[in-house]
Amino acid sequence: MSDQGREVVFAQAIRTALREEMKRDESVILWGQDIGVYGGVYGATTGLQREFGKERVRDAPISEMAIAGLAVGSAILGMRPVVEIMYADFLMHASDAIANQAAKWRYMSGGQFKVPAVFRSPGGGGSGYAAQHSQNIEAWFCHIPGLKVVCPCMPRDARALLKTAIRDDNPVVFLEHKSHYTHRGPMPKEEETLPLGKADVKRQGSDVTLVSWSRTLLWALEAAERLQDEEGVSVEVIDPLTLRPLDLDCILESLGKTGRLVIAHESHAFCGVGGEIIAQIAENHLDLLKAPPKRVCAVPCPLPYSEPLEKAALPDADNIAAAIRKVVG
Amino acid sequence: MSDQGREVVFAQAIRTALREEMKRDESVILWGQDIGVYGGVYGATTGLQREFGKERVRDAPISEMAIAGLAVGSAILGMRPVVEIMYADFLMHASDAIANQAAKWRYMSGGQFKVPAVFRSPGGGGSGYAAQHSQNIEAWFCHIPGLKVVCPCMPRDARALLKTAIRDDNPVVFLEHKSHYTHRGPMPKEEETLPLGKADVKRQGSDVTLVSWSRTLLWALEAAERLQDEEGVSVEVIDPLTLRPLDLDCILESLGKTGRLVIAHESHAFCGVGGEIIAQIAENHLDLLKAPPKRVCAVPCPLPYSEPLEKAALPDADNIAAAIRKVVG
Amino acid sequence: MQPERIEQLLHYYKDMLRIRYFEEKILNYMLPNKLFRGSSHLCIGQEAVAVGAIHAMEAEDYLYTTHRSHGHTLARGMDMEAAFAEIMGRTTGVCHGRGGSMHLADASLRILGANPVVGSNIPMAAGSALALKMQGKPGIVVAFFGEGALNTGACHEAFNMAALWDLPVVFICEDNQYAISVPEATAMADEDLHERAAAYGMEGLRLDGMNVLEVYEYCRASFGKTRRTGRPALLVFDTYRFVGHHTADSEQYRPKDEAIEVLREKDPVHFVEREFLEDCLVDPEKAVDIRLEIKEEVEAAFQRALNGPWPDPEKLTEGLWAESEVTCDE
Amino acid sequence: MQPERIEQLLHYYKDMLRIRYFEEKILNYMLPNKLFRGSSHLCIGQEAVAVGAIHAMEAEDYLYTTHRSHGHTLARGMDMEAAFAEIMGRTTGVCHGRGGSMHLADASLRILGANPVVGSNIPMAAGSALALKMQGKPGIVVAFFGEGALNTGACHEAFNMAALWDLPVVFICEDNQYAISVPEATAMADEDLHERAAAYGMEGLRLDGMNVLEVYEYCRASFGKTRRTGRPALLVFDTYRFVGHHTADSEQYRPKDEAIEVLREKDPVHFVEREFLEDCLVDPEKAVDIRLEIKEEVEAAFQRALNGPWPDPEKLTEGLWAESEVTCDE
Ligand SMILES: Cc1ncc(C[n+]2csc(CCOP(=O)(O)OP(=O)(O)O)c2C)c(N)n1
Ligand SMILES: Cc1ncc(C[n+]2csc(CCOP(=O)(O)OP(=O)(O)O)c2C)c(N)n1
Ligand SMILES: [Mg+2]
Ligand SMILES: [Mg+2]
Repeated sequence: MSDQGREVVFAQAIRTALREEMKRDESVILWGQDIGVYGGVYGATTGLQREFGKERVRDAPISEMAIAGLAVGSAILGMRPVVEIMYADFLMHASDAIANQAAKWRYMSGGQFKVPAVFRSPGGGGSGYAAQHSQNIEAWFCHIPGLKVVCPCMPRDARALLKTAIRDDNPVVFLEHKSHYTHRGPMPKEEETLPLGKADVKRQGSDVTLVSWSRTLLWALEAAERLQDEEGVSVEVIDPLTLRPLDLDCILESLGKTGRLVIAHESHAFCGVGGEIIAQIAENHLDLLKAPPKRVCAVPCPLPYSEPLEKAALPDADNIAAAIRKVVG
Repeated sequence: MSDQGREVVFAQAIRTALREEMKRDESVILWGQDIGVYGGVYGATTGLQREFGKERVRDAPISEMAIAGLAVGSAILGMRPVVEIMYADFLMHASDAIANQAAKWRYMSGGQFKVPAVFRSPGGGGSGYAAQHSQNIEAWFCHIPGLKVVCPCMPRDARALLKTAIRDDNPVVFLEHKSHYTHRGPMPKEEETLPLGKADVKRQGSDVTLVSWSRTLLWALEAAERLQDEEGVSVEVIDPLTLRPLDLDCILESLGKTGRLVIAHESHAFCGVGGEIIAQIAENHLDLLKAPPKRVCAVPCPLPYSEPLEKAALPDADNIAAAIRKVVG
Repeated sequence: MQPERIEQLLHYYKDMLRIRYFEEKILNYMLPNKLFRGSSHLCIGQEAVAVGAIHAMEAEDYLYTTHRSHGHTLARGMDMEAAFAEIMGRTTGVCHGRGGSMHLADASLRILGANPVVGSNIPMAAGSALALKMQGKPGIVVAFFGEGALNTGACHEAFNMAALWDLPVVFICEDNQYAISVPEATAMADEDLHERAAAYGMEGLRLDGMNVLEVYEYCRASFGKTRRTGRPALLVFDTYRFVGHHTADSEQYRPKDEAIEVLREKDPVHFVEREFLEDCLVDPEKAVDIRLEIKEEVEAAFQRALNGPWPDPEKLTEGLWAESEVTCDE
Repeated sequence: MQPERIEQLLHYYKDMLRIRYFEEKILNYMLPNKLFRGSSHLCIGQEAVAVGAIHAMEAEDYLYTTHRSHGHTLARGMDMEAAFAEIMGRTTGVCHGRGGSMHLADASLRILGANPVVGSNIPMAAGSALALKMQGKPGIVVAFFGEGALNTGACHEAFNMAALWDLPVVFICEDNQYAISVPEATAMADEDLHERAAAYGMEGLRLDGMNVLEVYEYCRASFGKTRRTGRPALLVFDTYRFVGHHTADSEQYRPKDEAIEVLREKDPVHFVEREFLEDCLVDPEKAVDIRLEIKEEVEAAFQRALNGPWPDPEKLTEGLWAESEVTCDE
């Protein structure tokens, strides 16, 4: 990537991608609850209805099954819907349309159809929305063949990946983080895209490989800085960006240097993506591991409301640093 | 367990558990599509409506959200609903009620309520029901704290575990296998229960630990026999029975002897329970592994209809034997 | 009857026979000989809805069907060999054996697919109608489903959105009185099924589904209206399935002679035959010839299908991913 | 007005004030001082529905509410300190800080919980009604939700099942005209919301929700009917929220003075005051006293709540599992 560009918040990066793709391609259309005048509860669609009209940017009823189901049907006939499910928890309502229909429609027909639909949704905790408005369920969609799953952290990546996701002819679940829309980062003026399925090394290092994504990547980077500064531990930080297809090669390459692995994510550990990465490595590259790998994930419990409890439930830089210390120790 | 008992089919074991619990406890009630006169599409409720009446055994509309949602609401007021979702694929429709409501209602209220509901559902392939009627999605529910997930294979276990699941004061997802209802096995006459969260060693062995569940356990046992007979490899076969809470100790104990691990399940590998087991072992018991572990799972693809394709997509005794050979080789 | 009308009726008659014989082949030959897997859902008794409705569609229109799809797909013109081959799981099947009986689809005929997840084709049909509308294309989308689907949340949500967004989609509910074993009255709080449309300010009609010409006329009128106004509609056709829910159904849930009686009185195929024969519109011998001809056509397609090769297990994942700059890991 | 009626009105007035002041405390003090997290959904403007409906319930009845729960829970008698403490996340909160504003629940008052997943409390309420029915217990279940919830599949499925199975549940839809920023007409294909009940042969009424006495009477009659017949019903109350959807709402979606105007004309609290004062039923000074008394009561509860201890992070998972012979791994 060339020029770093000006600082924008994450919501602005999403909005930029949507706007650019809508300008580029008439078939890109949006619907979701409160995405019109309101601009989305997190501002990711601000102004788009004004610019593109009420046909292309539609407020939807509280009907997640239909929001997602209509997306599938319109994609089959060549539209590129990008629908927003207001909270990732409610992807459960939409899960038949996404995981049973979108993911399988092409295959079941013997390859006759394409389903270029994008399902955007914010998950995540950290701001007191409690157990039913804070879940990270990327693992559910990663489990289903036929879906691509993207989980960006940096605004620049989010914009570039969302553009690719929209252009992709396969269904993509694009997961954002509700406490992260105001996170700032540079984003170049000129358009750019990133391929799905390629990880990015966010920080070079030689002692440990730390894999992290979505908002937790921030804590991962913080932990890495701190360990470098305070303890001289050199941490390489990898952001997979796309969780499925997963760029294992990038992780393996790093592991070839470090031999040590920590994975940090906010979603639950049990049957999560961190466990999958560890399992793939244990199965096929066990010799690369100089020490047992470690996961840092949410405590297995519905996310509580109260601040001290929520803090205790979620990973942070401290937990991650502690895990790294164990792995290098 | 004492007397082996007479041979019954799996459906009969389920039916026995339901019948015994309904006789024992008036609060046990059933609903689901076609469970009344029809006795369930796989015969697991045959005769129960005749015996217990139309109030306690109800045919339900094609309304999975409400089937599951009513179960949660009735359980909160002290009933013990055991609802049937006709195919596990449609658990997706019910997933808000199960994973967002049942799993969390107690915790979110600070422990005020109990949700003793059981969600029964048959998943699995092998009989040509194709991509939307064959999925195994135990991993989804295992991922959610607050749920217990049971996946039995042997009729005797199924009966004993379903009885415990019904008596459990927490929500339980009880997954059966559609191609397995006619599988025969011994079941004692006298009532018996098994605790949730305890695995069972189905076959003793000393060279490899093979973990498997649901119908795939049959292929695992077949592979184990064959390897013993033909190649003198001694395989210990473990059935976790409950996937969450997972009885890792049982697996570790076996691994302490064998140092080698193969996990076989019909569900997809990516973010599946097999990966979780490997990850837990890699994190905390890496030293036990004398060789890289291996998973044998469905090929990552929606399940095709055609027989040769479906066979190629699913694990069988050959795949499992091959994986074991690699691990001991 | 005018000659064109007789021609039309003959044409529908042939289509209905084709469906009937196709399914009788499944029931009487393929089932005992284990030539298909899973289950196959026959529409014997419901052919008039399929044929009448499908013929009221234009070439530019699209359709979605359900687990009970043979009538709709064959009436729309699906190649019988490809349909048989799909049900047998052959690579010559219309979905190359990936889908089977529950997933027949044919893009070239604008059959967007059979969806056996009850209710899930309803929002998809609304979405496809939205695509047509936004693309400024002519044409409507027709979604078929059973009365049981009216109880799904997906149906309700999609009805509201289709009516709200003025989508050119017609919902055709084939009320065959049962959802597997569950009679309508056991599953629906109210028996006036077409009234469910009223909740969304949508036109809802309840119609006889046993007379193919009437079905055609009703649909022609309704589709035309949707074409003109862009508004959705719900048509509930009263019909009946004479055979089990699927090929493994023991049917102990309905009186033993209920089906036989309805069959005697209302079989939509015999209905056409009576019109022909009683009114002497068609020479009885010609009618026999037609039946023979269609039977042979079905048999020939079946035999060709039987010769279709099995899919290559090496190509298991073929058709999963649409090409994009990056495809998946596996 | 009869003395009992005046007493009754006074009682409701106090409850409405309690809710109003409770929420004003959230809006005007807790919000700027960051004393709660996430979002809090106020029912300012909707108090008449909450108070009228809740008072029409018997002690034996149960209720479910939504993200907008303060009115229902306080009117039912939830301890204000415990409610405040919950919203502040203290261990003295009614859910020990696990739930927060969106999850108020109090088993002792038969408040089975607030469910902020729109529509999901509707099947749960039907399920609880089924439990009562099967246990032969008296009592009904009342489920509150907004008009936006009528568009959920869960609502539709549960309405059908409640009507089909004759469940003693009353569905109270508070139509405040918006679902967050989305006006009713943008989300509902038909504006006669109560008509949705007709699709299930269920009684559906549309009623004014701004006059607390009327709300009480309507609910009293409807609950009584459900109690007698065991049949469900849908009551749609026209109301309005004077403040944002939640405490972070910029409200740019509605005309700037719409709320002010409705407020001036229809504020349910002022409405009661006018009845009192204009008809000289209550001495104006006494009215002032009442307001002061309630304000102090709210303030005192708030102060006590502020002193509540924070939950112990060590006890994070407490309350997750109900004791059974085996609990979970973690
Ligand atoms: C969501 C869902 N739930 C349950 C089923 C199982 N199932 C298959 S067909 C059927 C009955 C469908 O009845 P109806 O809609 O009336 O169609 P018909 O079979 O009568 O044509 C059911 C319950 C399913 N396929 N999808
Ligand atoms: C299933 C679901 N979808 C979306 C949301 C986000 N959301 C929270 S409140 C709300 C609007 C609810 O409107 P309404 O039902 O009218 O109740 P009101 O807020 O007006 O009281 C929405 C869309 C949600 N909580 N649940
Ligand atoms: Mg039917
Ligand atoms: Mg509202």
